[in-house]
Amino acid sequence: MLEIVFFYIAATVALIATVMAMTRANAIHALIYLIVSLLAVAVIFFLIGAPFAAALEIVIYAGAIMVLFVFVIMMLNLGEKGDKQERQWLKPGIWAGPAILSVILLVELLIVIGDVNGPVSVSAVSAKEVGLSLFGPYVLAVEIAAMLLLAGLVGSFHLGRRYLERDHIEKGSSQ
Amino acid sequence: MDGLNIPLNHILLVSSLLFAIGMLGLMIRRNIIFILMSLEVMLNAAALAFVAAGAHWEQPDGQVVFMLILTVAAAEVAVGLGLVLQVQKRFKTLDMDHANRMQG
Amino acid sequence: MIMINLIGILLIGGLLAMISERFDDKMPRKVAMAVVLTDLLYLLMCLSGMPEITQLQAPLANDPSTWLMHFKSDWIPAFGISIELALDGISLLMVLLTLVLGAIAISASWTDIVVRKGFFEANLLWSLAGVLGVFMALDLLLFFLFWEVMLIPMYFMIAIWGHENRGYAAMKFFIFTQASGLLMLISVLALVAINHSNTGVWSFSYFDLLNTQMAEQTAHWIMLGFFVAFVVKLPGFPFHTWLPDAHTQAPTAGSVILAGILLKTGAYGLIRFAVPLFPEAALNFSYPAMLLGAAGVVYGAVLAFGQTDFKRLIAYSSVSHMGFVLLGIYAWNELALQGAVMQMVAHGFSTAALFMIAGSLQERLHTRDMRQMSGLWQQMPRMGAVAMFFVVASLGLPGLGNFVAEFLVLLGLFKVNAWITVIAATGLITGAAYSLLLMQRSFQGEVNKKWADHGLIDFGSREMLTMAVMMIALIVLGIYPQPVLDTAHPVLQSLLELTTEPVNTVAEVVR
Amino acid sequence: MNASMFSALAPILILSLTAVVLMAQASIKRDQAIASMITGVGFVLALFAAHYARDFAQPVTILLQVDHWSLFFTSLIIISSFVTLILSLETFSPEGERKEEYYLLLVLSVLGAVVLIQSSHMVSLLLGMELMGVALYAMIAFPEKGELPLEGAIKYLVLSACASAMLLYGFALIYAATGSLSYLGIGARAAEAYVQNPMLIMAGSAMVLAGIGFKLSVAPFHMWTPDVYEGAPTPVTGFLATVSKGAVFVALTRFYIDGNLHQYSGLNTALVVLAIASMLIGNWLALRQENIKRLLAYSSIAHFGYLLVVLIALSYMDDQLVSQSITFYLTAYLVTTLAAFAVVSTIAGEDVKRQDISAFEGLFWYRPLEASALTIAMLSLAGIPLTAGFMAKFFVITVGIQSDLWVLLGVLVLGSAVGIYYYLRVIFAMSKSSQGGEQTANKLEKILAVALIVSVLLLGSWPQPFIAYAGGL
Amino acid sequence: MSETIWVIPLIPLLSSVMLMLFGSRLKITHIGFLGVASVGISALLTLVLAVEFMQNQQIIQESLWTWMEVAGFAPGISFYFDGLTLVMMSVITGVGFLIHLFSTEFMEKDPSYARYFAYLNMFVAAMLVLVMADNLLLLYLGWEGVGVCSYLLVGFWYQHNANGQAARKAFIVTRIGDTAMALGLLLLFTELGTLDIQAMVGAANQTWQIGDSIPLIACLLIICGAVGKSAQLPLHTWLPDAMAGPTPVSALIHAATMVTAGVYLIARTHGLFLLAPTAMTVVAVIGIATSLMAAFTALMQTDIKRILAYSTISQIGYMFLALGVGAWSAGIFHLMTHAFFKALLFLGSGAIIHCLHHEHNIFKMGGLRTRMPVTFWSFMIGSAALAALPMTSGFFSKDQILLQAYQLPDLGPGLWMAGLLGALLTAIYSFRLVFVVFFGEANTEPDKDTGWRMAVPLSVLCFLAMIGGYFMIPVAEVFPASDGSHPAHWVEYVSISVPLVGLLVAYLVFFNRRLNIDGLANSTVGKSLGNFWLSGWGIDWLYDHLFVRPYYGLANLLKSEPVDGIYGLIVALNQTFNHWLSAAQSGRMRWYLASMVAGLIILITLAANLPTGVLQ
Repeated sequence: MLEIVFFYIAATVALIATVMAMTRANAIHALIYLIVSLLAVAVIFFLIGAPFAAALEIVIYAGAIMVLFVFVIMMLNLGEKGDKQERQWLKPGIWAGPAILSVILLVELLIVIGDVNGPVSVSAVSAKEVGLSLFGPYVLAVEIAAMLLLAGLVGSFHLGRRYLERDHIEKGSSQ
Repeated sequence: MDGLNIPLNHILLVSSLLFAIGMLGLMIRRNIIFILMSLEVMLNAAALAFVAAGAHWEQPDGQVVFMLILTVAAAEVAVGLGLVLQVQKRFKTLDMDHANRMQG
Repeated sequence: MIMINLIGILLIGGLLAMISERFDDKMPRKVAMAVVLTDLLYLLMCLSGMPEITQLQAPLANDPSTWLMHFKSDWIPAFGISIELALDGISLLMVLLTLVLGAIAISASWTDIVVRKGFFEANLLWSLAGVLGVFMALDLLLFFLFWEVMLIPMYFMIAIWGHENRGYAAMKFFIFTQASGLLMLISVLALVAINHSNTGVWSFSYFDLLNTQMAEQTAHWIMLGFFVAFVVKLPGFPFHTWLPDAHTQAPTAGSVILAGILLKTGAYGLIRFAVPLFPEAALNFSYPAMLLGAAGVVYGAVLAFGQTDFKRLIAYSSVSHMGFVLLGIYAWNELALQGAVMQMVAHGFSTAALFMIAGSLQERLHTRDMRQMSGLWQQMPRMGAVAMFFVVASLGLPGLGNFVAEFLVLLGLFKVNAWITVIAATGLITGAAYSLLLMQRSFQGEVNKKWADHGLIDFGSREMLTMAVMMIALIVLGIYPQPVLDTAHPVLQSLLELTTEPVNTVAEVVR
Repeated sequence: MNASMFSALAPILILSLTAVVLMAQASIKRDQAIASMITGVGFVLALFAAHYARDFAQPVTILLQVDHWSLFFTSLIIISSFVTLILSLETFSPEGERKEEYYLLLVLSVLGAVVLIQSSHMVSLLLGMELMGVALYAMIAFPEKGELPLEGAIKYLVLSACASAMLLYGFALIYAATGSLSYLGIGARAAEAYVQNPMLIMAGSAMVLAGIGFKLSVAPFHMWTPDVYEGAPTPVTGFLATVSKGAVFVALTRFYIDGNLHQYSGLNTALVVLAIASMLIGNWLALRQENIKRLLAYSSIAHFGYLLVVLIALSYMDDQLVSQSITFYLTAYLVTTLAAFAVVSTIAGEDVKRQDISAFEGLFWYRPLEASALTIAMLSLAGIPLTAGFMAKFFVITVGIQSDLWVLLGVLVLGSAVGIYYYLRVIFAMSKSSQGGEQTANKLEKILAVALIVSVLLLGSWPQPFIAYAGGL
Repeated sequence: MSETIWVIPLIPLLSSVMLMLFGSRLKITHIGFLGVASVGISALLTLVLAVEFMQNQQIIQESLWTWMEVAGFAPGISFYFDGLTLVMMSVITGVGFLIHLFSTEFMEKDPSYARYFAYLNMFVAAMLVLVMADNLLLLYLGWEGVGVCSYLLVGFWYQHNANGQAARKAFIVTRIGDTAMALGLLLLFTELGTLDIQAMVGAANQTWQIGDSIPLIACLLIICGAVGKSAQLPLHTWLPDAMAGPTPVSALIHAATMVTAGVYLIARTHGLFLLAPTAMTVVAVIGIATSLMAAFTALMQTDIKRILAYSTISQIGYMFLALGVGAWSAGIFHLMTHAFFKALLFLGSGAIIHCLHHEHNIFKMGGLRTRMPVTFWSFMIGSAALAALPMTSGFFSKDQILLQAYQLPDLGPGLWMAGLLGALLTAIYSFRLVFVVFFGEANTEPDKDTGWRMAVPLSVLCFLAMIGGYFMIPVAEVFPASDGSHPAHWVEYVSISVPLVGLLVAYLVFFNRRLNIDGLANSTVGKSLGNFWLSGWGIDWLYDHLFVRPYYGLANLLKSEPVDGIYGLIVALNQTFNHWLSAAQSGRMRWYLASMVAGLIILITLAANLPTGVLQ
């Protein structure tokens, strides 16, 4: 029973944190809320018998990927001015339409999901099992994922390098 | 761990709520950084659904997919943030509503 | 093989004409003329070795060997599509008309075209090749192919060498014909699909599809697809509105080919495909079709009367005249059908000539506005006399081809429906009204001072020769049309036999 | 994994190897000539590998399905990529430096496309799509100047990621319903799942459809298309229009067939709506478009609408003719579109002003070869006989008639009629009187244009060999 | 000769063709010679033929070739020759020859001399074909042929728009009748299976009973044709305007030959009309009504040619009356005598006009008696014949008509009385013309009297107008014999005396002015009535407002192509969609995202069939 209570608490935290993340004016604040949300989801993962996934969620998602965001936000140096603008942008007129759309979609999803029966697994899927299937039937997927990361790497390298170089050149010319 | 009987549809419910919130964020935010965050939320929602479904069927596949989603998210965000830098550089703003030079 | 050669000569000739421009500016037209005449001669030579056309028995009966010529070779066997060409009386008439008018069109464009002559003549020859294909193809897909492809060179002729509003006209022309062509394509494929489900065999061959069994409703819809495509091309009311623009804006040769030949492909399609393939459906539809025909006759005539543009007037007169063809076809008895065939031939000549006159005027006056003409006979008596001849031909003077055609149509139509005949017959009156108005406004009346010291040049010998060909043709058709009638007779006979039963019922229904 | 599996994977392996070699080459000596050469060689080898792999057709693990059909499309995609490669050679040359990444990205993107084509599992679908996509984002934003590429890239990235999220969520629902992630597994258990909870699997499929529909730029997921087409460098646009869309459609077809999804009327209705919307909206949008790249974008929307008709027909007839039709249509579309982009790339390049239709005026007279090529490409897109586009439309209509899809056929006719207008506008502009000659074209590109046009005409006028071949796949 | 009657129309035709092709290169004398000689030869041949016919009374049927043969419809280019044909041919070639001769002088100065003779010869050829045709289709060919020639000749001086207008009016108005006639042909062929006149009449008699409706309809349609060509009510309006052509043309076409083609047609197909008594009554009524209407109108005209034109209409009305009452040969007889004296009058007026520099108004003439004696005497004789003064040719023919009309049961006396009124009016207006033009004071000076080429035809026609009444026309075999009974003698006396009364009135009013009608003419009623008659009973006005203007209006209204408007609407619709959709391509990413989400919602709704799913 405790698990179920935990689950609901975690779910509530995740939802609230996400909502907060979506509505903050300050990017760093939003990011922290997002991390909270991710951590809450990790708890859920743990609760439904996916400890490995929970770990990865924390380590990679809340850790690595979010840090990327932090870096970029820091680089861009968004200040108070940015916050003000963000608040202006978040007027009801802007989000009314999208909100309606989202609610409709949500309702549809709820209707669809509503009939799903059955609990989640009784026994946890261990990290070993996951590892076995990753390097068993899914071995090609891992290889392709490597290629995917390579593409991401090369792409961001190309774009980011240009940014830095330009920055450098501009600075150089100004000196 | 006995008594672990969280209904699947409740987890899916949470994930769909996350998905919808992410989508809402996607639609209302003008700042590209927030847009990317919203995307992460959506991907995360999908990942949650996968893991839950995997748990439901007692298969490791759900978690495998979760890991691949992580990869995908990482790659996307990497390129996405690279683009953000460029956007800031060239447009001098992160407001995506300003990026509408092409239309019609 | 003869038929392939006929088309091939034109296609290659087009290329030659295009290339020849590199050597000499004036070469293309000569090459083009030579090519068309060669083609014509070749056909005549081949025909001289053929059995007498009129002695051929009814060339349907699922027996291609009774046709004058027949050629079949696989093309896309996966769908039973083949290169199947055949020639019978009606196609022969149309092919001859095409080649003769082709030569006339080249003559008409002799001095008219000043830029990119090579490409122009090439387009002209290619469109002729396409038309020949339409008249000879018996594989439905091949037919469709020629049907569509002949439009492209025509499009270019209008779009590149046309008059002030050419872009619009060319576009309208192309969209009308292509859109209706798509309907036909769907119809063709539907018919083939039905045949496929009946027999399990893919075939696009006319002979295989002739007796396809299908539900009445289905036949009706498929037939309508064909009907619309053909009637747009004909053009029948209310699908005619592309024609005035296209004809008006096209260069002279283009107008000649459009009016003289291209319109006939629609009529030919109706006779060859729309009715025989769906005898019952088509003839059950004959009443509305005839009403459309009659409406075209009247509407075209009234609109022609209201025009001030020389070519536009002729264009609307075509609408009116082709209305008779539609009437003739859907009256579906031999008299009316013969009339329709005659009208196709005679209208080809009379309208081509009028367009050529219009082109000559445009070349000399740089306008087609009749309000700026008047009294041109004074300065160009020969052109005036020629114009008078073709004007009276187009108003249906007995002794000229158009009369024979219209009278036969009316005669056949009268048997089927007297009231529609009466409506159509008013076309004779309104036809006189606009024809004479044309004459009055351009050649008669007070001499317009504007042209008095313009040094207008009358028709020269080339033009007179061209005109003479058409005049003689019309006179011969008018007083001794029998060769044409005899050529078409066996074909029409067999077509009628194919549909003997429904005709009576239709006649009863319509009455 | 055994040797024959490796043989079956030969194209993918060679492409991956090419990527690795390119990496290595970049780290040793940066030289774009060598890089392009390596890429070209890689493509050629991959092409041979695709041919070689035909003898080893088999499912490779649960992720990939290597069979003749997918190998055919693999070859086609590689050929298209090769064309893109040739077109790219000139594209960034004024800027010159550091183009090696571009080739690497190109190879990776092609790799993604090939994975996508051969995918038989949700995971490979996702990875293929993402690999192709992520590489494409960078390719679109590759030019160092100008705002349009960047804008295009960011739009494509965000929207595409959103679509991926939808797709993922859809698969999650399907997974929740069926417990399977491979197409065949879904197909096998769909019926049972449908009985238990019809809405779940259908909603999941719909979300997957939305995600895939985005990549195909099917209405109403088409909005990004013109902007990205216009913003991207022209060769990349060509790549996007051909390789990316073709591969995704192949994957969709396989998912749809293996997943037995054509049995469900609800999904079919959804597809019908997509098809109708695409045919109409695509053509209407293109109607008065002045920028030729945007025009081609809109035209591609319409074309995928036509293609969906074939997919819909799957519900009503056996799949032999349907898959043949898809093969033919995609091939014709790819070849024609490539031809169009080849000309647009040589004539207009990256200059937005020269992408205006009015900039093509008089092309017939000073660059007849390119103009003829573009004319034929336009006619083919419009579906005029003797071109590949006509035969493609022939297939669509045949299939549509056999399945009694009269409403769709009606819309198809309507759309095509509208389509004629804007295709002709391009041709008409070219036939206007010229403003005088301009630069001469690259020889390689000329040969390319001729080759593509010849294949367009061959497919249209003598399609029998290809039909027979496609029938045997 | 009897084997080659086809030569007779061929010669003028050939001459016409030659003049058309080479006319511009020939000398004037050669042109004149060619034009006159061709008709002369035809006339001679006709004469030979006439002599032969008088001897053996043999009907000739001759077929050249089958015009067309379609499904049993096989009209030939074939000729039929009997007494009726002979009469017509004699008139056409004989009078035609004289008028050609007259024209050589009349048209001497005209630059388009060759064109004139080409047209005129062609007309003769067509007219001959018309009367010699064996079947109705060939007749129709001639019928339309003369129509076109008439059009060409009326509009001969095309430089004036009014002439062109008149020519078109002539053609189109007659075309209305022609079209109805063509419908009649269609009906006859459809019902009887042939258009050969003799065979058709035979078949008709076998198929139908007297009083059946189909022959009635057929006859009415044929009447329409005849009415159009012969300028009878209600299609007469073209003839006065047709006077715009050269005067010899008016003499030949619009007096002597073409306008009587309608009479010929009805006479030729009388076998049909006998089956439809109602149609005959219609003919008679049309005839007498036209006759009176035209006579009243002629009374008020001041243009010399218009007087003659209305007189022609009026006289043809008599012929129709004759046909309508079954006095076939009287009608034809009047046709012939009318040809003589009306041609004479027209040529006379032509001579006046020629010599007075194209003066048409009779009140600007006067006193020409002494200065143009030849013309004066021609006019005297012509007018006498027209007025049917005793012993002139007109007297014999008109008298026969009136007497036979009287004998018709029921309507007879009424028709007779109306005919008498017409005769009275005829006498008045014809002598009004003579008195005003030739007597009184001279208002203009003619430069000369006629030359020989004008004088000879005038003299010959004078002679014919005098003695024409004694000719015996060989039509006894053609028409059914009349019963030969005669009405009471007083009827005859009244008929004879009425023209004399008319002459007297004209004399009193216009010559010595004893009878002053100014008061009457100037009264309100008189004035409006006079104007009414002057305008030809306002029929032109009526038609103008009833048909011509509405048609112009319609043509103007439709000029902008309402049908194209529908397509325009389709285009506009497409453009609107394009506009809306283009506006949706705003370039804003959030909007694009929203559309994707909306699309997703739609897809899920459709695929999962949510509405029903939820309800369940």
